[in-house]
This record gives sequence, structure tokens and C-alpha cells, in this order.
Amino acid sequence: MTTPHTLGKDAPQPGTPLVALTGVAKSYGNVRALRGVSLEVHAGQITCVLGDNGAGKSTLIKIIAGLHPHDAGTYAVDGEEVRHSSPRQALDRGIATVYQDLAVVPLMPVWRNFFLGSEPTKGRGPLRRLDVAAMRATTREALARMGIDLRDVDQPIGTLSGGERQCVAIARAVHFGAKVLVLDEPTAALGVKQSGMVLKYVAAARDAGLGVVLITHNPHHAYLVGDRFVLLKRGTMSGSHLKEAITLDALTREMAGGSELDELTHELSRTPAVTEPADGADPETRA
Amino acid sequence: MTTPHTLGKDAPQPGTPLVALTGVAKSYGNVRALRGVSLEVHAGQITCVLGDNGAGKSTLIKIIAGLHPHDAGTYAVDGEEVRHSSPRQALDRGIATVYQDLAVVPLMPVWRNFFLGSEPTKGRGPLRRLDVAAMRATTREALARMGIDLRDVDQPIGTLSGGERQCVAIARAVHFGAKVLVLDEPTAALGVKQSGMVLKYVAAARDAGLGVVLITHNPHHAYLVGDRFVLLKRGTMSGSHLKEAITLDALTREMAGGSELDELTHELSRTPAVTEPADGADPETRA
Amino acid sequence: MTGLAPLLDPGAAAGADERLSPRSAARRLLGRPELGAVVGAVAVFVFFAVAADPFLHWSSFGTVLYASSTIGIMAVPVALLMIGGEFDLSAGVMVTSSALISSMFSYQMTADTWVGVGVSLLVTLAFGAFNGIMLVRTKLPSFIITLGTFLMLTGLNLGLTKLISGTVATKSIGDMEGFPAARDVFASHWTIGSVDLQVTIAWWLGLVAVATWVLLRTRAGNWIFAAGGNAEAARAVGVPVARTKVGLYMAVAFCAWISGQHLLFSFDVVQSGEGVGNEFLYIIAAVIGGCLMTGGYGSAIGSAVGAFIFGMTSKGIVYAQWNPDWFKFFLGAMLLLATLLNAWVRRRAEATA
Amino acid sequence: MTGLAPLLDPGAAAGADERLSPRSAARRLLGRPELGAVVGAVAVFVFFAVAADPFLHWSSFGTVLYASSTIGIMAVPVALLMIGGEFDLSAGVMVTSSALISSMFSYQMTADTWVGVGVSLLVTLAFGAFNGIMLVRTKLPSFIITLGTFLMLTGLNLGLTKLISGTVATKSIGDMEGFPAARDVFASHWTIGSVDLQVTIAWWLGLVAVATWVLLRTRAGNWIFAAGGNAEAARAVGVPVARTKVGLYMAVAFCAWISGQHLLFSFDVVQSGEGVGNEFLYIIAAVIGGCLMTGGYGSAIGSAVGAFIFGMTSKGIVYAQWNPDWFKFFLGAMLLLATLLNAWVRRRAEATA
Amino acid sequence: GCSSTGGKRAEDRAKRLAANGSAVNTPHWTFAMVTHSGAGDTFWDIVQSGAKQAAAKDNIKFVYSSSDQGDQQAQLVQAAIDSHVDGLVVTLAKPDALKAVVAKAVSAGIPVITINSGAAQSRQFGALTHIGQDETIAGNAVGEELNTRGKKHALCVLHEQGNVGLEQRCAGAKEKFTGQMDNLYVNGTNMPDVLSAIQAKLQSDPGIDSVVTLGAPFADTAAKAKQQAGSKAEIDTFDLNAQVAASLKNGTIGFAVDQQPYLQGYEAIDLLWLYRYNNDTLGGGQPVLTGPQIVTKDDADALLSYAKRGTR
Ligand SMILES: Nc1ncnc2c1ncn2[C@@H]1O[C@H](COP(=O)(O)OP(=O)(O)OP(=O)(O)O)[C@@H](O)[C@H]1O
Ligand SMILES: Nc1ncnc2c1ncn2[C@@H]1O[C@H](COP(=O)(O)OP(=O)(O)OP(=O)(O)O)[C@@H](O)[C@H]1O
Ligand SMILES: [Mg+2]
Ligand SMILES: [Mg+2]
Repeated sequence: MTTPHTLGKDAPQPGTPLVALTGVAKSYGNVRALRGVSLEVHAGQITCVLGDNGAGKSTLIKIIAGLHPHDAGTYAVDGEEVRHSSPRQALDRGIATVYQDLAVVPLMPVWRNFFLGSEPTKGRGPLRRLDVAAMRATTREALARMGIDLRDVDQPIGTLSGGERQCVAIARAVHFGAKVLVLDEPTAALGVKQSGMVLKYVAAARDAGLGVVLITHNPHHAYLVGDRFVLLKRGTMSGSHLKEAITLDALTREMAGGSELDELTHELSRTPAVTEPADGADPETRA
Repeated sequence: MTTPHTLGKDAPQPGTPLVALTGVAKSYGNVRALRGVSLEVHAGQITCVLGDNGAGKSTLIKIIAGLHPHDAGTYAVDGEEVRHSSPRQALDRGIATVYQDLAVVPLMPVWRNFFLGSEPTKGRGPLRRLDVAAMRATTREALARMGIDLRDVDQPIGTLSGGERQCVAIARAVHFGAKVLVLDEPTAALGVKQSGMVLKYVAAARDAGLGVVLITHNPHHAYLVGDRFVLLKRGTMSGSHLKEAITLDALTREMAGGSELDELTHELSRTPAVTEPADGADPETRA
Repeated sequence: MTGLAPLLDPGAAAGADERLSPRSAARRLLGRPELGAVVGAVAVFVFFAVAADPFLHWSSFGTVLYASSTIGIMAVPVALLMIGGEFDLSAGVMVTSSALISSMFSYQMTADTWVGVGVSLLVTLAFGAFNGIMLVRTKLPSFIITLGTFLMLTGLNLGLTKLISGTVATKSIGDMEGFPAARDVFASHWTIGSVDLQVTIAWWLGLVAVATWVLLRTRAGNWIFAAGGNAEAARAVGVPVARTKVGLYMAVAFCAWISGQHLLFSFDVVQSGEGVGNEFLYIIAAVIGGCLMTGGYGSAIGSAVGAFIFGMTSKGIVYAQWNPDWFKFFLGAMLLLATLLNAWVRRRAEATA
Repeated sequence: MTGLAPLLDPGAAAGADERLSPRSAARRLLGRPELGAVVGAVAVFVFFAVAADPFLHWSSFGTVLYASSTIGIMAVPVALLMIGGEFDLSAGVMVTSSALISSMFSYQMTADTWVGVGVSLLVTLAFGAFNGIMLVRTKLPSFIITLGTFLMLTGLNLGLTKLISGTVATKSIGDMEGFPAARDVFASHWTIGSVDLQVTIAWWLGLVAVATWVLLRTRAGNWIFAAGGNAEAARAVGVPVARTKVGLYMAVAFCAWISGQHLLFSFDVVQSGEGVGNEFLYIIAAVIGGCLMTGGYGSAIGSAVGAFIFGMTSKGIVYAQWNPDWFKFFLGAMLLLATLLNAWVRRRAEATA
Repeated sequence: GCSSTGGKRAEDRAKRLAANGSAVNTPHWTFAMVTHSGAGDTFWDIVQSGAKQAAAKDNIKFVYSSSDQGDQQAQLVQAAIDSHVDGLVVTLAKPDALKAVVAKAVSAGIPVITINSGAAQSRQFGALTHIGQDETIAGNAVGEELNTRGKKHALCVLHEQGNVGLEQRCAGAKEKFTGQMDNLYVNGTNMPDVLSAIQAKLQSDPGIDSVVTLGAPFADTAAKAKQQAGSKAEIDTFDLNAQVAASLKNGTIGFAVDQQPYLQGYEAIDLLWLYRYNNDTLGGGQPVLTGPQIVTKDDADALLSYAKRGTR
């Protein structure tokens, strides 16, 4: 699965991106979520996708993960054009994903969720069975290393806190990511310590030669680890930069669409600029 | 509903906290999620609740919001001891909440979700009906002011992006928050611009005399707007500080449990400290 | 407000959004849940108009409408209940119970039939309230609760009737006071030309209209959608979920009362064993009409279209005079095809809308 | 690994966690879904042991077990299907179809009965595959799809039987080759002392054991829980949801085949109208045993306990010789009480565990 | 592999089919029959066979429909009226439910004949005549036969709860029976349940000395239950089929009550034809009785072949 079989190419050329999207578009019914977006993921590099809420970042991720097929443009893995009809195919090509809505089954125990879809087995023939002990141990370990100390890997994942669930999803992707690791806002629900751990993991994955796609709203996080930055705006690409070509400040400004966090800081420490009472608009403007 | 009727007190004394929890505890089955936690929310102040993942922050919020009853300790609103058996009662006392899992109904249109549980009506008797036009207009406006420009307030909220959904929940709480505004990680899924807007709203609510409870993992955000900081650790209180008494650095250090973001920054820009390959533990450690 | 306006995205104020493909009004219409089912209904109609000669007679139309209305009256509250995320397996026998109570009370007490009708209303509503309260109190699945009521009502119907009347049917109350008036309300019919229109059709249409109004334009409607779509979230934002569900069960009971009185006043005598299994016809009608089994989505008009499709199909097969041994086979195949067509149309409409 | 260890919270390595209240082994046991149902079963047993003298005779025990097993055999795959988030309304008639095919094929082809049994297996599995494939292809709710198959199979059973046999029942195949051997497999019984144990009980227990193993210890089991708990999430992490669901429908078909062969070889002649309505008994057993109607939760053992509760109740009422007119009433009340008790026990166990 | 015994080939070998065409040249009229039967009922299956035989002979298009719910049956009659059929056969098990719609048919000029149940109302509703008799009368016959056989404690097995016809059969038997008679409801669409329920009843009450089933298919199951419960009760049944005939012959079943359903169907269609063709009515519109006939071991031989081809 890892070696492409396109005519005329025997192996991915050095420098061939692991994943390359060109001019990709996607509509949900009459909603055009994505138009003409291109992106490259290289081995040993972290590509950050940045953008406002609703810009289409998660949609892009879902195309890479094989959850949605793309409507237009091309999608190549190791230089070979593909069209995934299920996430399984992307997984089999070594692309592991953390979805923003996490993709966990609330009523199932943590360890079953961890290995869902890629369960290790032992035994043979009709006696082939889940390697439960290993599954439990690995889950506990992988989470502990992320700074999450679970009371009980047998508790339904739906009873974990938001951040704990997030960590399970990340640990799972890290565990199974063979070639490309795709993370949709992995640190959103995480504490300072856990965020740090996740960024460490991301960096470790990069250093192990994986290609990483990272979505985040935190420019500090992005600038800390990113090698290239793709900016989305209302479904289209509004920029693509290498780390060398941009400063943290410029990046933050681009992400905030012109307004600046410093300015905001300033504003918030003064008497309020917002004159509105908090319980809503005045009656005239209502309807 | 806003004036308490406890014997011997005619009106909340100046200085009486809007919401006061003392020694509150909560267990889920045999999981002790919270023990001996105390917290005060004062009018015109922002109380930040900080802590690791799984520390019990959301559980605390749910008790304030009336979603779960507390197992021990006391809960007083305006000095009057209460025991909410449903979120409706908390809402009627002027406590509006943004839940971490947002509490939206995916298949319902955005505007119906916005007003769910507190729908404005017009007409009388059997002709009493939803004021649909006003509901639509208010929703669109409230979101636009938050920097979210919705294509269609009639689309099911389940088809919005994560951040857009978050903004709907926040806008709703801000719209209905009469006295106390409780926000569980409101900026987690938000972009730089939207986060700024939310913090502005929070500040505006404070300045309008509301008491605010804010949960966040971002020490910058917390320090920017918070007046007092309550730190939770593994279900118990590990500290409570006024803004005057703590610096941003100290706060960050406390939140990160000793390790520091700066240190991390340093670490990440070096060659990796994590020696592990990204695809998991070595076989020996597994079972 | 004004202070924040400049922060707004410039594109927002402009009416058209570049992120939307243009979408015609006709397409919008096709996207509506109930109008998908209408396509299925039209297809079934055309099919039988061709396949069964008598199907196009005006008198047959009256029969088909009547058959649809008897299912449709119950399909309306059952659809609301399904939107609210619950089931009612006792709906079918509750109709019979309601008729039995009315008949037996009037007869045994030698009371004016209207008294029996009133008592029946109260008792039937109590059954509904029992279902609802048990559900919200015990938090057991509605399938179990209403299955229990279903079995108990079935037993009660038979046991009480035999105890009181000595046979499995009630005694005739046709000669009692108030009977003609009550018959006018629940079981009269008008003859327009050669078409015989039963009053149940009016009840049906009225209920559909009221239910549609409630669903789309009242707070209760909002709560019904929310209770079915995500009960936890609804509770969290202050929706009285328990009260909404109890109300829905009582709505089912109310319509069961109407249907029961129709049964009584059109046939005068009630068979205690009937009604079993009809609950599924109501659910079928609601589901064909686009209600989700999992709650949170559907419409009252859809349930009416579903009942109409079912009525047309089951009577159309009779009019077509196909081999009755295969009746169920044809019924199943037609329903499946109609629903498939409906789903296909809806998906097309959504994809290209 | 070692490099990260110091970051671990100090409390982690220690076995006991201060955030957990101590919890006894007995309490843990009570927390299991199926063991909640067991309490209901024990209560029903004790009740009838007191209320009905003959209930405690060994021979009665055999009868109750037989009644439970005929429901239980089908309740197992139906429970798995419900855990996987789907329904099968065609399960009841499919049993009859399977028996009819086997009988009619052997008779019409004058073939060894084993050939008929084999053909029946293939055709029944094809029905199951049809249900599953239609479901995953059309994305319609399983209620509608299997309702369609239910009606079509009901029609087919009657239509084909009349077409081929000329009457509503099959011809006797008791004198054909292979019949005795097949009867030994599907419909024999052993007499141990005064207890008559039917072979279906062995089939039942075997199926429960296999299903439990599959659910808890195989990948397929993990996928079943995931498909029912959150199909979208399962698909996203690479679970072959469609394949899993088709497989579940085929499992239902397989057990329908076993039940069908039992029907054929114990009664020799098959009535084409049989089986209608039994699908609900299977669902009832699964739900009493703790399966969630919404999927993602339940157990095979639970379905067995549910079938046993149902078998004890329905036969216990006969042994108690209560007024048969009220049979359904008692049945409903007992089922409701057993489930309530079960839910209550479970909630207590969870709250204090 | 092939079976050398039994099966279709054996049947074919034995079967001599006479080709039959219609014997008359009247127009191709359509006659409808609407009954209160559930789907797949053996009794009504034989009624249909008789009707079809007569229809073939008389050049009639025969249309059958049925529903066990009164209001549904009325709707089916209405559908027949809408289709302008030339003759109508109905059962009046639930006379009140059908009263209005039968009157409608009569006023639309459709000749109506009632069969099976409804002898009392037939005339009053405007039907030409009634063929067959009340289930109560058949029940009475069973009660009397049980008396003559010296039975003391009988069990009446109803395979459907709330079914009027079945209730009448049991009530009729109880009326004439001098011993004690219990009712037992079983789920007729679930044969294993029928088996275990009868077995449970026999185990709980060893005094039962006769079991009366209300449909032929349940007689064999009752016999099985009796054997497994170790009871000595005699099995008797309403209606006939091949198994019952065979069991009568080998003594597993004591007696069966036959209403000659074939005759009910055949005569109804034939009389309708006669009425349309020649304005004939039989017996001045008095009910024509088709039974009840008690059949025992002595009649079994003759009946077996008829039952096998589905006409008895
Ligand atoms: N319904 C439940 N059943 C059992 N345990 C639960 C339940 N809800 C929460 N918990 C447990 O209680 C603890 C506190 O959870 P809570 O959601 O309050 O954490 P939190 O501080 O909000 O974390 P985060 O920052 O990750 O959102 C967690 O360890 C969680 O596993
Ligand atoms: N299933 C869907 N049906 C219709 N519209 C959708 C659907 N999913 C997403 N959208 C729309 O497509 C746009 C892009 O959504 P997407 O989730 O990709 O945004 P995002 O960049 O990930 O935002 P966020 O940062 O808030 O997560 C949004 O405006 C959203 O409303
Ligand atoms: Mg997103
Ligand atoms: Mg939380």
C-alpha cells in the first residue's frame, strides 16, 4: 500500500510531497465550502492550516482523511492520484486523522475506542481474538505519556472530560499514524501541560519523518512548530507561506484578519469599548 | 425571580456574592469528580476557573447551571441557599450557561437553537405563536456582531463548523444572561478574531454588572480579563487568587503544574527531546 | 451595536453570498421533507390509475380517502411523538379501549351517550398520561413502557368486556339518547355527487393543520423537535422535556379517543379484540412521510402523505383485483418503492439544490 | 518512553486512585447490564414458584425452557442487530419462509431433506443479505426496509405455498429420506428423569456463547458496538460499518434458518401464515435483557435472560391458572414490573457502586 | 440426492387431473367475496377453493378479500361496490360493522349472499340467502359429542384472542357440555408457543380429559403436547385438513367437526350465478345449512384423499 504503482514512476521522488492537493473544491448541497485550495505535505515537515471559523479547514481535513470525496481538483498521495471513497483507504495509505468532533463512540470503553478499526488480535482461525490485555495496557500507557492519568480505561469514553477525550483521539492518531498525521484543532480543549505534550508529540512525529497537517487557532502554537502555513478565508486560499518568510506578528495579524491581539489587550484593560448591555440588542433593532 | 425572599434579608447586601459555592462535592457513581470546592461570583467581576483536563471544571459549571445537583456543600444565589433540580430554575434565576459540549440540537435550524427554551411569542390565547421574524433577525444580528457571518440562519446547526456552533452558544448565553454568565471554554474552538470578540463580550457583561464565570485553558485570556482565579486539581481546590496577588507567569506556571511554556518553546525549537517513534510504544511494554 | 459594526466582515451585509450556489424556488420546495413524500404519493396514484380501472371512479376516491383518514388521524400524533423521540405501541389498542369505555359506560349506567364519550375522553387521556409519566419517571425506553401498556390494555379490553357484556363485543347503544348527535360529530358523511365523504376526513385535515401549526409556530413545537433531537441539550437550555413528552403521549391519547368514538358511532358495537397491530400502520405512515425513527425530524403533513400512500396502496391492490394471496407482497413492494422514490428525489434535490 | 516518564503525574503509578470510592466485587457484578436483568428473572421465578404450584415441577421447567429457547434463539442475533443500531421486522416471517423453502424444495424436487435444508440456508441468507444491502445502499431507516421485506415475505409465504401446494400449508415430508436425521439435529429431545429437554435449548445456549464471544472478544464485536454507538465516528476511524451491518442481518437470517428447520422438523407440516408478530417477541426479549433501542449497548446473555423472563411469564400465567381472558394484562404487567425492577437495581448499583 | 419415497413425484403419479373449463356461456361476471378471515387460514382457504371451482364452472371472475378487523372488512365491501361487481358474498361475523355497507350494496342493485356467520341478520340486511351456519351451532355439536363420549373436563384452545368466530365456537361447546370447560389462549402464529402453552396447561391440570382445538393445524400440535406432557386427554378439533384426517385414521384425534367450507364457497357463487342467470333462489331464501358434521375414525378413509387435495 505504501509504494505507489503509477506508470512511469517507480518510487516517490525525493521531494515528492507525501500528500498534494491541487485546486480542490467541495460543496455541501448548495454550500460551497471549499474552492481552489492547494496544499502540500512533505515528509518531516509540519504544514499548518490557519483560518477563521467556517473557513473550510475541517472540510479540507476530511477530504485528506477520505471522509468526503472532493468535487474538483486532484489529490495525490506519494505522487499517485487517488480518490478515497472511505477513511479506511486513507488509513491504509498511512494517513491518520484527529477529527475536530473526535469520532469516538460514547458508550464504548476507552480502550476499545482507542483501537477501533485497527484492533490487534492474537490466536488463529476461529480462536482469533482481541488482544485485550495489550489493548488495555497500550491505551493506559499512551494516555499517561500524554499527561492524562485515567482512573479506568474501562469507563465509557462518553464519561471522560472534553480534554481527556481529545487526548484519547490524539494518542490514537499518533499511535497509528504511519506516514501522515492530520490533526484538526488538537489542542483546543487541552490544558497548558497537555497542549505542550501534544506539540511535543507533533514535533516528534515530524522528526521521525512523518508529514504533519496541523490545524490550530493559536498562532503561538502554529509558529512554534509549523514549517509552512496555508491560510484559508471563506473557502478559498488567501495565502501560503514558509516559516522563513513570515514573522509571528505578521502571522497573527493575518489570522485575525487585520485586527490585532495587542490592540485588543489594550482595549480590554480600559473601560469597555462595547456599550451594549450584555442581554442583547435594543428592541428596535430586533425585527 | 431576581429578588430573593429569604427570611431576614430584604435584598442582597452589597458585597453578597451573586453565586457562592461552599465545600461542594459531586460524584458520578464511584467517580469522585469534585470535593470541597468553594467559589464566589460577584457582580461586575470575572471569576476564572482554571485547571488541568479532568480536574472537574465542567462538573463545577454543571452544578452552577443546575444540570446536576450537588452531593454535598451549599450553593447560594444572592445569599439564598438553593438546590436546582433543573437548568430551568437556574435560568429563571438569571444564570445563563455555555456548556463545553454546547447543548445544541443538531437537526434544528440555527435560529430555533438560539432561542430554544426561551422562545419569544406574539399574539394571544390560541393564536400565541413564535415571533419567527424577530427570532431570525436577532439570531443573525447577534452572530454578526460576534464576527460570524452566517449564510443562512435556517440551516441545521449540525452543519455549521465547530467554531460557528460555539459562537451560537455564546451569543445565546450573552443574549439571555441576566445576572450571571457562565462560560465553559468558550474560546476553545474559536479563531483569533472571534476569541477577541468573545473576550470583549465577557468584559462588556462584567461592566454591565453581571457576574461572570469563565473557564479557559489559555492563561493569556484568563489573565487578560479575570478578576479572581480558582485553581482546580484532580477534583479539589488547589488555590484561589485575586488578580492583584498573582502575575501572568505565576498563573501560567500554576496552570501547567510546574512545567513552563517558555521551557517548552525552547525544547521544541531544538532537536526533539522525545525519542519515541511516533507510531507507539515498543512491543515489550505493551502487554 | 454601532461600536461593533466595523468589525463585521464586509461581505456580510450584501444579500448574495459568494459561498452559495444559486438555488431555484422549485428546488427549495423539493428539499422540504413532506414534498419528497408527495412525489411518492403521485407515483402510487398514477400507477393505480393505470393498473386499476375502478380506482379513478369518484366513489373509490371517497373510499381511499376514508381509509387514509382512519390511519391518518392517529398518524398525526404518532408522528409528533416520533419527532419527540419516542414510540407508542399502545396506540392501536387504545383506540379500541376508548370506544369500549364509551360504549360500556353509557350502556351500564344507562347514561346519555355524551356522558360516556366524556368519560372515555378522561380515561383515555389518563392512559396517555400514564404512558408519559412512566416514561419520564422510570427513564425506561418507550418501547418497553408502551409495550407493557399495549399488553395490559389488550387484556383489559377483552377481560372487562367479557366480564361486563359476557361476550367479546359490546351491546348496541344505537337506541340511546345522544347517539344520533354523537354520530353526526364522529361518524357522519356527506354525499357530494357520487362521492361519499366521511367526517373523519375533516377531522384528519383539521388535526394535520393544528399539528403543523403547533410544530412550526409555537414554543411547544420547538420543544418537541428539541426533545427528540437532543434531549440532554434541550434540558440544559431549559426546555421542559418531561412535560413535553407527557403532553405528546396525551396527544396520542386524544386522537385515539377521536378514532375510538368514530369506531363506536359508525358501527354501534365494538369488538374488544380489534386494534391490535394498527399501531404499526400509524408508525409506517409517519415513517413513509419522512419522520426519523431516531427523533428530531419530520412533519405532520408528511404523516398525512404517508397515510395517504398507505391508503391508496392497500385499497389500490384491492381495486386492481390482484390475487389476494399476494396482497402483502404487493403492499410491501409498493411501500418500499414509494419510499425509495421519495428518498431518491430528496437526495437529488439536496445534492443539486 | 523513559524521557517522558517524569512528566507523569506522581499519583498515576500507584494502584489506588483517590478520586475513586472503593467498590466491592459484588457491586461491580451488579453493574453489568445482563446481571441487572437476572434480578428481574429471579423475581419472576420466585413469584411464580409461589403463585403457581406446578411451576416448580421439573417437567414444567422443561416446558418453560423450551418456550424460552424458541424465542431465545432468535433474540440472540436480534440483540446483536440492535446493538449494531438496526431493527429487523422481517425476523418473524423469515423463520416461516425458511421452513417453507426447505419443505417445499424437498417435496417438489423429491430430494433428500438435507438438500432442502441446504437450499433453505442459502435462500434465507440471501434474504438477510438483501435486507442488509438495501439498508446500506439506500440509507433508508431499517424500520422501512425490513417492514418492506416483512410484508413481501408474508405475501410470498402465502402466495407461493398456495401456488405450489394448493393449500395454505405444505405437504408432509415426514416420509422422505433424511427426515429422521434432520429431526435429530433440529427437533430431538432428551428425557432426563422427568424433564423433557428439547434440542433447541442446546442451540440457544450455544448461540449465546458464540455471540458473547464475538461481541466481547473479536474485532467484529468491537465493530458492532461502534456501528450502533456512532456509525459516523466508526466509519471515520476505518470500521467497515456497511459490511458489519450486512453481516448482522445475515446472522439474523442464519438463526431464522435454525428456527425454521426446528419448526419444520418438529411439526412436519408448515403453515404459511405462521411467524407474523414474532419479531416483536425477539425485540422484547432483547430490550428486557438490557439492549438499547438506539444501539451501541447490550449483550447476548441479556437477550437470553430476557427470553427466559418472557418464557417464564407467559407460561407461568398458564400454570397459575389465572383467568385466561386477562392473560395479556398479566403478561404486560409482569413484563413491566420485571423491567422496572431490573432498571431500579441497575440504577442503585451504579449510584452506590 | 433424491428421495425415493414421498414427495411431489409420488403425488403426480397418483394424480389424475381432469382439465376443466366453464360449462356455461353467460357473460364474464365478477363476483366478490369478503370475509372476516385472517390471512392464511385453512378453513377459509377451503371456502375459496369451493368458490373458485364454482366460478370456473360458471364463467365467473372471482375476487376474494378479507380482513379480521370489522371496519376494514366494511371498507373492503365498499371497495367491491366501488368496483361495480355483479355479485357479493360476505360473512357477518361482525354484523353491526357491515350493516350499513351491505345495505349500500343492496341499494346499488348488487345481489348479496351471506355465508358462514350471520344467519340471523342475513334476511334483515337484504341478502338473498344465507349458506352455512353460526359457529355457535358447530360449537354446540362439539359440546354434545363430548357429552356422549363421557368427558368431564375439556380444554378449548383459542388460537387468536378476541376473534368472534373462535369465541362463538368455544361458547357454543361450553353451552351444551355438561362437564367443566376451560379456555386457553395461544399465539396461533407461533407453533412452538402453541405447543408449550398446551403442554403447560396439561401439566398444571392433569384432570383435563379432552382438548378441543379450533383449527385443524393446531390439532396435531395439541397431540404432540399431550404426548410430551404425558397426559391421557383426547384431542378433538374443529375443521379438517390432511393431517387431521390422517390422525383420525390412526386414532390420535378423537373426532372433528366439519362445516363443509368447500360447500359454503361453492354454493354461494353458484347461487349468485343462478340468481343472475335465472333469478333463482333456493329454499325461498331460508338459510341453507352446510353442517355441522361430526367425523370420526370411520369416515377418515374417505376424507383423507379429499382433504389432501384441499376440498374438505
Ligand atoms: N458522566 C460521568 N460519569 C463518570 N465520570 C465522569 C462523568 N463526567 C465526568 N466524569 C469524570 O469526572 C472528571 C471531571 O470531569 P470534568 O468534565 O468536570 O473535567 P474538566 O475539568 O471540565 O476537564 P476538561 O478541561 O478536559 O474539560 C473527569 O475525570 C471525568 O472522567
Ligand atoms: N455537512 C455540512 N452541510 C452544510 N454545510 C456545511 C457542512 N459542514 C460544514 N459546512 C459549512 O462549510 C463551511 C466550512 O466548514 P468547516 O467545518 O470546514 O470550517 P472550519 O474552517 O473547520 O471552521 P472551525 O474553525 O470553526 O472549525 C462552514 O461555513 C459550514 O457551515
Ligand atoms: Mg473545523
Ligand atoms: Mg470541561
